[in-house]
Amino acid sequence: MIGIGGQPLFILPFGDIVLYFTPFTLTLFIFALVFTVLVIISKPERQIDIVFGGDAYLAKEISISDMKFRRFMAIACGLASMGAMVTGDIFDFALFTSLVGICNVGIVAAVKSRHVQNAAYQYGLVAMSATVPLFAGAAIVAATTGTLSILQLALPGATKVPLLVKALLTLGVMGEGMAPFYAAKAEMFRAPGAPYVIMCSLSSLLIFLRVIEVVLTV
Amino acid sequence: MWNEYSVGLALVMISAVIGFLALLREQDDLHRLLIIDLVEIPSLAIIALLGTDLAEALILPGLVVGIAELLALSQIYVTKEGLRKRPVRGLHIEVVEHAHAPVIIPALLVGYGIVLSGFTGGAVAALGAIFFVMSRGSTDSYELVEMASGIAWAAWIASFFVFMFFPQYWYAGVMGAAVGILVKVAAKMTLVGSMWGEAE
Amino acid sequence: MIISRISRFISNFDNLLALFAGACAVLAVLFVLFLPLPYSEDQLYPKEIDESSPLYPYERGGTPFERADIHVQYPENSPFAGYVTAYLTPFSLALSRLTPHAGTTIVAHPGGILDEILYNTRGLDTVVETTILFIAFAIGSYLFRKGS
Amino acid sequence: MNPEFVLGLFLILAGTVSVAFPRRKDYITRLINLEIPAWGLLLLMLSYNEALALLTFGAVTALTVYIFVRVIQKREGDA
Repeated sequence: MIGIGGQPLFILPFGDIVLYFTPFTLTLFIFALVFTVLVIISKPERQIDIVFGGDAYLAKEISISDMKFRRFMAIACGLASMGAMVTGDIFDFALFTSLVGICNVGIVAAVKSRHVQNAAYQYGLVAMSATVPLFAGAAIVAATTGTLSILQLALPGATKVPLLVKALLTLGVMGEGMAPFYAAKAEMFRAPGAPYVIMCSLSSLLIFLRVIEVVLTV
Repeated sequence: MWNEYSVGLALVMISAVIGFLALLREQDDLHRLLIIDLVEIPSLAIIALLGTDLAEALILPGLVVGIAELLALSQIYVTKEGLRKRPVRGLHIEVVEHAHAPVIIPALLVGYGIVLSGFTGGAVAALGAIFFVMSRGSTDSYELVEMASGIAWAAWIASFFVFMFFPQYWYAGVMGAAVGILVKVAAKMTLVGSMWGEAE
Repeated sequence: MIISRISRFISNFDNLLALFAGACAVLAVLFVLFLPLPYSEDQLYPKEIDESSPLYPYERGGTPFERADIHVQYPENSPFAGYVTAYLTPFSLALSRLTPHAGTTIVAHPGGILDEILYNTRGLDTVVETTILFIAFAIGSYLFRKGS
Repeated sequence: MNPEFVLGLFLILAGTVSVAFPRRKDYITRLINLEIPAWGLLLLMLSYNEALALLTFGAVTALTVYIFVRVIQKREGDA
């Protein structure tokens, strides 16, 4: 297989679903792994509001269970991005991507502020409607080529996937990875707990890079 | 080249377009959730058009993903709108009011679900359990249900590894996976019933 | 300026769903215009229908504890594929002798082609899918219990 | 193309229109109209002999109705 990712370094088969590590996907995998480890060991930051024109400041109260839940979601999000980086099957990739989406919803939804929860809800709606192009694209790939395995699709003699189906897959991943649009709002970063919110942006970036590789390969 | 597949794909895609156009114009948040539930149907139909056994194996995950996200989003909606404290009345269906029906219907559904086992059995059994819980009011065995679901998940993962690394013991794998998935899906879905009354 | 108007529209997250739905609608219209797509005849897990079998519509051949022949992507990765498809539990064996109309119930019972695909050859799909279920219900039950 | 296939596709299309642009725009109307495309999908699955997917879809649709009825009751109910 000569694609954008290079030759597979090694292959981990799980039945029909084959995980493969090319230099490209291995790099992304290690990136996600390192960040997940960072999330596990780091302590969440405390936010301090300083009142202008006076000496008063107040630390925001964050309950322990809140932080535990968000850390759990961030770790799950890291694991999901690791899986999405190395999977060699289109439908499995779609499932991992929607797992990233729902984890991002979870990271944001645990915050008590109503404004943040509204953002989480709107993002959840986008993530849910993004499963439509994602799963539809995967099913049409299976129908037109007769296989779902990326390694088979990358072979020189294989039937090529139609361009619009690639566009469907990309649009689906864009919907699932839309979290940074919401996180870019200042309100989102007012939500306490910095390392976990960064996980949203990182996982979206990773699944974007990966879907570009998939679309150029098949 | 207009074979059956292309004709089906065209009509289903047109209905997806109609659904997305409605989503584009909608402003109310709960209406949006309802319309997204609508556009999931064309996506499942596109998978169904594949027509092989693989199609069926792809529909089941697609279905479960849809209902899982729906439950999470509906709870976020309730929390964000501040509707948590509002009471939910029971189902005022006359059949439910009488004493015997709530026992017989769930018993039938749960029994048939256990016979089916696997994904399908989990969904059918959960339907029975929810019907029972809702007609009886809320339960307090919430933690117990969650624990059962966790243990079932572990059993299912164990059988996955049996299939992958010790395929000669496939028989144990089938049994473990079928029971694990049944209990897991049924337990998770039963939580829908437990949430019904918003126990105080 | 047009750019600042666009950025103001995007920065309001009530509009992002409308934006995404519009993109999906446009892409679906394009898809319909480019339609007739070839349907590959060489499919994985094809089905043949045998209406006389008690396992109709799921008869895929094979007898219990013998291998049935199914078309998987990588036969070398699942050496025991085909055994699950052919297996019938004692209960479903009795049911298949009793009536020819309970094929769906029989195949949903452990064993059968769907268990072969969902647990064996494409088991990782089911792992991810149950994890999605788990995460979504964790969010739901966390929010449900937080206030009480 | 057997009759189930044609009827299923027609019901999906008609049901989508009826949910997307209902005559009375409230939650209950939309929820009830959602059953029409669901029936279309069931017929489509039937025409491809996908009986297990059909059974699971039926059960999951019933669960969806429970979830929606709960939210709508909370939304419409008095404080």
